[in-house]
Amino acid sequence: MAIETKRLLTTSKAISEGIAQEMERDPSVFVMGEDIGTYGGIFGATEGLLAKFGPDRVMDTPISETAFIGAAVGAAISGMRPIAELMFVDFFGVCMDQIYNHMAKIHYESGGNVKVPMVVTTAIGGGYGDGAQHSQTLYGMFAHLPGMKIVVPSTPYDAKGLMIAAIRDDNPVVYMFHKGIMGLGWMTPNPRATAHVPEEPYTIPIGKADVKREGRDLTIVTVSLMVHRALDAADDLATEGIEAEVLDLRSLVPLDREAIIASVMKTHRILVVDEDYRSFGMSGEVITTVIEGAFDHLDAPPVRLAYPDVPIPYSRPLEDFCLPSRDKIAAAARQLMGR
Amino acid sequence: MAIETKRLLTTSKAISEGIAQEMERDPSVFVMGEDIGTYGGIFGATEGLLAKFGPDRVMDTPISETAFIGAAVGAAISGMRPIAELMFVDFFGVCMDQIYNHMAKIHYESGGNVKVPMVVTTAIGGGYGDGAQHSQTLYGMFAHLPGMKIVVPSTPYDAKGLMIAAIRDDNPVVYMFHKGIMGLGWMTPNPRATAHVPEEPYTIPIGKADVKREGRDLTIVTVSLMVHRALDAADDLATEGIEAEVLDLRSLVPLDREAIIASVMKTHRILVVDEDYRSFGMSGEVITTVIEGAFDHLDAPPVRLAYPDVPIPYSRPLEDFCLPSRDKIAAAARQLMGR
Amino acid sequence: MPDNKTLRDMHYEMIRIRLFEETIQKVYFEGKTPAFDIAAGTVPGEMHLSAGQEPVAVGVAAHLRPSDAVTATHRPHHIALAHGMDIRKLAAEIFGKETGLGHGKGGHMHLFDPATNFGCSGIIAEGMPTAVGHALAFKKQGKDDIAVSFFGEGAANQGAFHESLNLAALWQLGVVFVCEDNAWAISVPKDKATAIANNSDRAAAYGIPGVLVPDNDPIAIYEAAGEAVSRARRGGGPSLIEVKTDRLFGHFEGDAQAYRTKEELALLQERDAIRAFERRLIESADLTASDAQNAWTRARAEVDEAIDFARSSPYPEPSAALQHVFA
Amino acid sequence: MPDNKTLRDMHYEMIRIRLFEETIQKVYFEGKTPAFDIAAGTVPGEMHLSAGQEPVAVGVAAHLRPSDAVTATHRPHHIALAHGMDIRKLAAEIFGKETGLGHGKGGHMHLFDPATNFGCSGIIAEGMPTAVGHALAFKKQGKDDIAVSFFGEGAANQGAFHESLNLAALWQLGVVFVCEDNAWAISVPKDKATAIANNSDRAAAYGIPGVLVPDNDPIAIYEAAGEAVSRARRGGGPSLIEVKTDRLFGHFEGDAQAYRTKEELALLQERDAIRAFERRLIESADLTASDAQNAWTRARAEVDEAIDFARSSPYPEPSAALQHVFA
Ligand SMILES: Cc1ncc(C[n+]2csc(CCOP(=O)(O)OP(=O)(O)O)c2C)c(N)n1
Ligand SMILES: Cc1ncc(C[n+]2csc(CCOP(=O)(O)OP(=O)(O)O)c2C)c(N)n1
Ligand SMILES: [Mg+2]
Ligand SMILES: [Mg+2]
Repeated sequence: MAIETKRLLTTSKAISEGIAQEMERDPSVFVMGEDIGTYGGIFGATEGLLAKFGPDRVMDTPISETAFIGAAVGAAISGMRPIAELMFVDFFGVCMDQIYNHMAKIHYESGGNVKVPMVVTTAIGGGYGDGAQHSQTLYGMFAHLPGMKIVVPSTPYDAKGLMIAAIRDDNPVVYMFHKGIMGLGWMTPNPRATAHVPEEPYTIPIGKADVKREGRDLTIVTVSLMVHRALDAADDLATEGIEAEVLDLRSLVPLDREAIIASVMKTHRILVVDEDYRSFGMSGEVITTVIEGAFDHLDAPPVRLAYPDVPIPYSRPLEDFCLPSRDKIAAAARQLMGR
Repeated sequence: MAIETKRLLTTSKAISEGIAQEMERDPSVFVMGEDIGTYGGIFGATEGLLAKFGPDRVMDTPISETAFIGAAVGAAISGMRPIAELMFVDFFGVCMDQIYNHMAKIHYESGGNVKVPMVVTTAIGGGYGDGAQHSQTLYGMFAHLPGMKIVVPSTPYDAKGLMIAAIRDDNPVVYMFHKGIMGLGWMTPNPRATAHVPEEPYTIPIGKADVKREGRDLTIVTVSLMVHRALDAADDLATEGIEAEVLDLRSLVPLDREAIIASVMKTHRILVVDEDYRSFGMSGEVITTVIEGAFDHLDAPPVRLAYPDVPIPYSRPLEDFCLPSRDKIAAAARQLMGR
Repeated sequence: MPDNKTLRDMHYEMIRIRLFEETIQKVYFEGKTPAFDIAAGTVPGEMHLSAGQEPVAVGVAAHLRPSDAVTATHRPHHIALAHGMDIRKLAAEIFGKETGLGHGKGGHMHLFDPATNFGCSGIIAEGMPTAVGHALAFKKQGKDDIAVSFFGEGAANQGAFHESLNLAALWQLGVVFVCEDNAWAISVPKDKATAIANNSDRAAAYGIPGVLVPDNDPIAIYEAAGEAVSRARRGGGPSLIEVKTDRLFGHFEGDAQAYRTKEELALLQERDAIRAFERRLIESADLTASDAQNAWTRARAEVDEAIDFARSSPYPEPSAALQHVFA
Repeated sequence: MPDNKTLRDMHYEMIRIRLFEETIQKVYFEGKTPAFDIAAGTVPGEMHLSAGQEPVAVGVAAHLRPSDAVTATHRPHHIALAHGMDIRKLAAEIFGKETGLGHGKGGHMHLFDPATNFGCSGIIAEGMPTAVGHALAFKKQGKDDIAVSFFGEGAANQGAFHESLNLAALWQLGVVFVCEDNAWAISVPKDKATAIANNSDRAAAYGIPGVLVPDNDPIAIYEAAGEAVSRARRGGGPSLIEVKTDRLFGHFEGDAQAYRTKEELALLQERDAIRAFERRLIESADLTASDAQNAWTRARAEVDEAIDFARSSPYPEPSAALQHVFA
């Protein structure tokens, strides 16, 4: 019997591998963005691509997000499949018109005649002291605006499969990677940010949630880095006899409402964990989905644990106070269980 | 006994009167924007101001929203109280960075040392065939982002009082007026868009919802033009013996959660009507608020009637299909009542 | 100098556009009198017509092929027609009909035509980056197609203008930027918005050619565009062309234009570029008076046929609103 | 030419900034070795230091009063200090302490100081419109205070640059725009981002003076800034100054700088503007060698005292995170 050694990759390497394989397969795929060439992307999502594919297909840009994301829209319409990186999601405000009024709407406005197959990649998330303009997640805000798919992976395996699916999708996809899931050497390590990733290309369907841990007592619905925090909390809860199911939405648009409802039908209790701002966002949408689909199956009112409605503070004790954490998740789960 | 003749004003005149009175009272108030001078604002919110106050205090701008809204931020920090008009909320994407990363965050980032007292006025809403880039409401998206108050008036009386309150507020306020509430001669008339407005200046506290109609059977929570649609529907429902309470939130930030809960405690049923996109927005937030505050008082699952998650279509039958209306509200209310 | 056929084509095309715009204007007011209600009538919403600006569209489009990409603004009809968009589909889209270019989903500010690689946007200057992207795609694909981006003088103060010109110049892309300077951005005159007199001078900020066409002359525009288009086609990079043109109507229909004097409006009518061009062609014997008359008649018929098509077409099914969010 | 006192002040100020940055660099790596973890240690988050760019800050700030508004970027320390920000409050903010400028809420990219009318932003070019607004307020208030906006050469390709310069020029506001051209935007060299060689040439697009200071010389900067500041103060409108300066460190701390050659980095060290300036002052007898030495000693003490203050200050209460959203 041969010993199978599994290939381990960080999430950032899984993403860049997915992009590289699509670039090999399809000459219409190319990448644009700030510092995505020599630097390999500030968060490593494009590492190695310049060396492999050269500057015509891996293009460093000026700090002109409106121009280059808009250029991606035009290139997509004219037959290319661009990937454009917005370095931090926090910068959306300088180029949102291209994203939500153009990239996301042209297919609809054209009555389906014009396709805009492109991916906007962007880094989200805080927890490392980067302050109010570099630490937001904002996926809830993007998901509110129709016409683009919103992908928010949590693991290396998902990241690669969802990236390949995003590139092959004929629709615009915003692919949001949390800095804390990337497995970067210089970020607080997250043990699950390095994991087995198959070498061959594969896709994960966009719009399907994934049960990252099964459980019978309550459902924890979340995305991205908070999946890991929830899994950690679930470990703690298990020692107390509470079995939490952890549902990773993986994408907010499409939102896998069936999966949310199915899990709640089983556990009868739901806790939503959200690193995005609390109000008018994901937490409310997930809870409302449950109310619409499983009201009569609830044994307790749904609960949310989210970032408070404050700009992200810089100082560590302040930021820690705001961020959902393993302990806060476990505490909220206990409360939901009436313990 | 003297006969009192009440002074009637359209909402747009009520707004411009509120601005004018504050400009008279406080020399630091001034107005900037595209076509707000000679033209008086595309939706009349600044009509008559140029003639009264001259071009130094009523400044037409280039089509440079980032520059002039950012200039308002700077001017506010340096002691002025600017009002900057973003002609349509749909254009936020060209200048959102100034709005949400600067206007909304500087006070917090400064630890409370720097104030940014300014108002961004902007037109929202559809229903008149203006297509995907000129018909959105988007208040849910703005309300998701912390640091700015979000005011969404529905009547001439509220509009004036809230405008004066917004100008006097030491915080940034986004003041969103629906084109359909303005009482413009050239927009489909809404009978309640002209109403009594006192001549003297007065304020309405930002963050207090208002019961626009009392009722015992269900609560309809909404804002802006949909308040009128809800009142119309409530008239229809009354003829069938259903007494709907219509709660006008008037602002989304602060959100008057107490008022929502108090009303639901009374009626035990809630319908949220929302012209903004359905998912990840106001409708989910209001329902979640009810779940958090009055779960055990509900006689039926909360229901929402919102704009579907599609870009706004141009053609009239398509747009009508999407927009909440008097009839759709009444139908949703009947369903909620189990009729 | 355009050859005789081109001159005659340009003449016809300008007339066709003018008649289309005048007809849409009439249709637009159907159901909106006596009380103007923007939501009422055959065609709701805002309506930005281009009468007076035909020379810019036809002077440039004369050099283009259908595979060249064109992006335009909230005021797109003249450019769409000159670039070859199907006039019936355009009319039907304006009517919100199922037979329209976007099956009624887009409307007059959101026209997307794969057949002529045309797109437009109601957001000022935000069509410009898209044009840069089309040109980028063509370069990658090894094509000599080019992209043309039309925009108003008001748009030249928007950030997207600056970023787009810099990017196109940096990457030496085949884009022709055409500024239609009609002196007004709604009610704001250019000198209240732009710190310098001529936007063509801004080309220096990007190291690209900047050409000013000081009057609304289709031939001068044709000449300037010809050079810019062939430079773009042969890989010589982008150019900026600025044309001083005229907006004969209000900013949108229903605009009382209190900000313009009667004299200004009268002057514009007087110097109407179509009539001037027609006179000139007749004088130079490029066209006979009866050919000229003929052009008006033919164009009238073509426009009427398109309007009839639009009028008699069915509306889309209401529930179709939920389709086409995703492919 | 600055007088002797000004020269000596500039000399001291450059040293104080350099020592501050070097000290912050050391502090930043506390708790981040052996394995670098951006979230760990005394000071978390990104850290953009300005060593090498001191001449720009001091050459301009020498002309300013505390009531003049200054906006800066993600790389703000040199400008903040040169404009007079309390060094202890700055240090404490970087440490995330209650005694910091923003009670720990802002951090090193978000410094707001009412005492010196200073603000900065981590969003490229987006501090520029704020500066325009400060100047607008001063004009309305009848003051002769001015606003200065610092930004990198990378920022000059962002839309906000264009809009801000046009608006300031149009309204003839008292703004001095100072472009710190350190040749790099993180890893992207200027010629891969900017279509022309000198951003000062872009002033022509707004009809304002554009001045190039081709080397990192505090005196040349002082001269250029003096003219721009006095023009702004007397109501003569905005100017654009571009300075070719040097970024001695990585873009942020922890940046391996694989994109720069060892030779380039060595060359920058060699031509260090502070040492060059010091030599020149000693040669011209504006400063004795022992005065120079003294300046380093004094500055060292001042910086150390500030760092001690920051270190010994308490953290804010965690729940203070919920305060100051609204006034
Ligand atoms: C970003 C943005 N700001 C404002 C508007 C509103 N608006 C529509 S047309 C227009 C004037 C445009 O002027 P110009 O670019 O000169 O084009 P013209 O109308 O003269 O053809 C304005 C301000 C808009 N559509 N988009
Ligand atoms: C709008 C925006 N895009 C991208 C970034 C990421 N970013 C931070 S600093 C930087 C480079 C800035 O270069 P430059 O303006 O030359 O300033 P320098 O760092 O050289 O001082 C970039 C791209 C940002 N902060 N904001
Ligand atoms: Mg114009
Ligand atoms: Mg730089």
